[in-house]
Amino acid sequence: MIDFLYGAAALLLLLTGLGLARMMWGPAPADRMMAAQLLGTGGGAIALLIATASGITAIIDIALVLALLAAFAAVALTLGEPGTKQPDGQANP
Amino acid sequence: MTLLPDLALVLLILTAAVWTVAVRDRRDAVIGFIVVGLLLSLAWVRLNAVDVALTEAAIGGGATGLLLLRACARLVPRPAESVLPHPAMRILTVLLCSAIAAGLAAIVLMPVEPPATLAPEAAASMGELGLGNPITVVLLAYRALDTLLEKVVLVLALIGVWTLTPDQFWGGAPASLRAQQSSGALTLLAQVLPPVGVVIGVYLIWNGADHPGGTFQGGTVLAAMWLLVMMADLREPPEIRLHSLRLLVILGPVVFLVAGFAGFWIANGFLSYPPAFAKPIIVIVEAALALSIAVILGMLVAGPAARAPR
Amino acid sequence: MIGTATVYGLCASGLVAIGLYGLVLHPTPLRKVIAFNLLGSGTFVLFGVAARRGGAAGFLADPVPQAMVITGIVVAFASTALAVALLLRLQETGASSIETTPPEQQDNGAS
Amino acid sequence: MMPAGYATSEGGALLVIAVMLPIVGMIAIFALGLRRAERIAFIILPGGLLIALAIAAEVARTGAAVTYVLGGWQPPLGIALQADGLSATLMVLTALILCAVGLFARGTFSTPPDMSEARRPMVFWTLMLGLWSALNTVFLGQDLFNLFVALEFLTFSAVPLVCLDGRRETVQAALRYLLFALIGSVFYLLGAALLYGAYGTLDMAGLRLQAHYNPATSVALGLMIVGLMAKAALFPLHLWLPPAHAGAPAAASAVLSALVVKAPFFLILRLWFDVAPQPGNQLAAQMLAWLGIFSIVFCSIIALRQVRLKLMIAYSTVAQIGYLFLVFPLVMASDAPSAWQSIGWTGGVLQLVSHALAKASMFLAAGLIAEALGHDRIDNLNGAVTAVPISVAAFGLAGLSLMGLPPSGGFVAKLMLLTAATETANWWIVAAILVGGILAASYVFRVLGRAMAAPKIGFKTLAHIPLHRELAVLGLAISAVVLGFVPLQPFAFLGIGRVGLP
Amino acid sequence: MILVDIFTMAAVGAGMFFFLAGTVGLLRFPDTLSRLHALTKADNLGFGFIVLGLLPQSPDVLSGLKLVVVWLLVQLAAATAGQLIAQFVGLERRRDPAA
Repeated sequence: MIDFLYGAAALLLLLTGLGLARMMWGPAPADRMMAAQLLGTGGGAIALLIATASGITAIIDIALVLALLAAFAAVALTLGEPGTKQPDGQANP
Repeated sequence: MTLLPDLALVLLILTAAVWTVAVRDRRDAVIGFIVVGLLLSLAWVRLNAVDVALTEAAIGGGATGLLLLRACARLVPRPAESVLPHPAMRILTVLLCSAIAAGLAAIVLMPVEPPATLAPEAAASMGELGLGNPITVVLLAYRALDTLLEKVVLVLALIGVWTLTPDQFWGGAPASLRAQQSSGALTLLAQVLPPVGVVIGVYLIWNGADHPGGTFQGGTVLAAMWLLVMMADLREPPEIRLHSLRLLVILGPVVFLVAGFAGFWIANGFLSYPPAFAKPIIVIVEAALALSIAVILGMLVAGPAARAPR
Repeated sequence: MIGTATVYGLCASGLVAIGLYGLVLHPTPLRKVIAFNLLGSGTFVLFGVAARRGGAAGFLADPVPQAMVITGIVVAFASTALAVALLLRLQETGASSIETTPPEQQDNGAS
Repeated sequence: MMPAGYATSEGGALLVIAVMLPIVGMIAIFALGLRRAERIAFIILPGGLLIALAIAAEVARTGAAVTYVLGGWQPPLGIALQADGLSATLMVLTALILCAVGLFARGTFSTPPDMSEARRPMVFWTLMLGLWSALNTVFLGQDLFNLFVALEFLTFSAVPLVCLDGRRETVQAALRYLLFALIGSVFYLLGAALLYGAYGTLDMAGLRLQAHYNPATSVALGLMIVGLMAKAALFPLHLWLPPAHAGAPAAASAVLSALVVKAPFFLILRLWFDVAPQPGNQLAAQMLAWLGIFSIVFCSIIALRQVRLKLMIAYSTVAQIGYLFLVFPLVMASDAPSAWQSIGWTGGVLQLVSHALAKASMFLAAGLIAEALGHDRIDNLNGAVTAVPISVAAFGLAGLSLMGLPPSGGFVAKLMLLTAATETANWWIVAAILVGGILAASYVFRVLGRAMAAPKIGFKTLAHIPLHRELAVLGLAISAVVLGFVPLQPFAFLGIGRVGLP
Repeated sequence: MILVDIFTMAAVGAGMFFFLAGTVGLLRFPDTLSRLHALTKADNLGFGFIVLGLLPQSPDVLSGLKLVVVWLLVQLAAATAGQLIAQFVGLERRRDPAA
């Protein structure tokens, strides 16, 4: 069982790693952000698998934090962009 | 055989890092950096450093990523980036970097036997304090001075950021963190997530005495929740002249200092704790520190004041 | 015999080299700051390797370097925040800054 | 693990107070500063000076280092603070300069009556106190990671001071300073990681007992020293310093040039003599000295060509830092029974102290001249002597130390270095000291010549400078001169508590 | 006991399958929005199945509870991030129709 879980974690790492190709190819920032997103959730899943396999329950907390902050980068991506209305109401060139 | 996953993870980290440095667009570089941070938190799990993994997950994925993406959004013109320096300079740098990497790798490949460690010493004295998490014990007892000074460094960093306030805005509020267009999804997230996040943050702080977690991880999660609320435009960043804000910033260092000086009377000197009360004192100090960290991190991301005080 | 720790030690060496390369060669401050963070991460992983190798007395890893890394990460974040604030301010002060004293004529290139 | 054996000594609590008192003041200003920033600072300043003097007195009285083990946790697990003769000297020096600078800044960074709090006073006084605590920690720390935190503490106090007035060049200078300092810190930390991996301790005394030459130790020390060199602005890593030190307000420049760059040098000294396996590496010592020689010659020439007074003084700082790095080969080649009894060591420390006093005085004098004349272009300094005579006199007196002319601390220091270099047949160093003196004389006299010249027609003073500010400047310059009357031999005090001495 | 392990293997395997599908979608689909769609769906299901599979293995109630919370948080994050990224794509398109 333990080997299976570790194996699953390794396989999942490989899968999310493949997702990194999308980060490099892009072409839009959104595509790259998706790869990061995949890594956030995939990383959480990997942490859960390792936590169960190793019996170190504290590793679940890492998944907890990763999941809690999973949407953060995506939110930050939509922060005031150049070329649009800035928060203070001054348009940028 | 069992090393293969580790090798794969290392390969991914290095690939993402190379891409981060090589990519042309600065925002892409930030995304690459966030990815490196996420992968690194897995690496820390493999290094059996769960506390560090938690810190990396909270900082790399959350706070630093947000800080850098916000910077990207505010840097208005996008000049032609990666103007390559002179080839000779590049070759020289490559040589220098390779030499340093080779030196480090060579040392890493020749581990000392038996491994150098302070783990036995750390374990031997833990019993006196009644805490279960050795890292918390190192941070708040054995090496409490480092932690205290580091918190002062955070306060100084905040003062440093505030120094950059234009004089006419001194005392006012930092620029809003609002996203460029309002979105129902974001508002919903900012309403649902913070209560959960606060519980998780408090859990990490409380749990940190005996299990992985602690002040900084919990404080960062709290800061992240506050920042989320600000990004969804449910709250504005506070004015930097506010007394309550200032008091929250110094709360942690002050409680730590008081506990430290109290050691002169109730134990044997600065930053020493009487064994019977060590745990409650440390938990109180941690709670105060976490609150201050949350406020400082939030204000560090928010930046210098950009509006005159009302 | 190469162990887990060694693999990450090599990872640390690589991160240090990549970060240093970016820090020295990137002309724009934001990219330098990102590279600095990579360099810092490499340094921290090196501490992690020492910690993992030093696991003893019932601890899977030596707690002392781990605590140092946590302190280091906090400091690195503070540095990043200050650097970002400085580079944003540098942009704001562009050409239209109101100068209280005569401009310095000496300006040794851009950072 | 060899026990390092620290024990809290009588008066050890003073060390804790020396580190914490400025922090308490800083926090108080931050929280309730509002209008009280200056008043709080003026409680802390004399208090800190008294503490530093008390520590020095304790070291002198007991003839041994004063030690404090924090929380009772024995290093290497815990952290100890220790003041030996050298640290006590530097702490007193720091306290004196900060008090003088405080006196100088009094009134200039006060909050205008119509505001509840202003940016500049709040930032200036909190950072100044932060700086003080950071410097004391650097001088007292015995643990390499604790010292890393102290160095970062120092950086975070110093960088914002550079861009206090918010002009573009100063922000740029601050950013560049920060980036250099960060590279330096990371290199230092890399070295610390390697040392921990090799020896399982970062306590200096523990390392001294265990360290031996192997690749890990050599690479670690090399990385740490290079990192500290970047922070100390040794040629060719000095590019950040001149714009940063010239851009800061005069009071801050004085502290940055006099004290802040000395902290990383102090750590190089400690790494070299207290951590590295002895005897040190001859090649490395020669390399450091050569970089010092380049600093002296190149930066003095650049200083000579500056148009603005503050930039000239800043380049002079880089040159004067160069002298400090001459110490390594001189001490190694000396036949004194221990490093601390060699004349090269004493000369180096005296150079550090006298440059600190002289340079602080010079920057402050330059600040007053700029305030009085409204600019600091060297070619237009005519009439400065009528506007701020005391400051010009202080500038001249401080200049003696830089040139190495008697009577001045700089003279004694350079004479000692020269003697040590001649004794050990380091002729390039002899040449560099002589050439550096001539170059320093040229740039100092260039300024004095202008400042003494008759004012142009229509000359008028822009600002009246209160006497206490000029006296603070003169006081520092006179201290630098008084150092010139110390005997030309190693002082026992500087050796107290050092390894290898009874 | 064996039954529980078989359940875990099956569920985790299913989860892996959906992650695989998500990754393939991310890599192979022609445009940003369809990639996003594939990713969010697959991610969610994949994570859900993995949590489902791990639940019976959790040593105590708190850990099990945390697993469920993690899953809920991932759901929320994926939904929000998906929407925000889609919005962002729309915004970029409007600004630069050529892209």
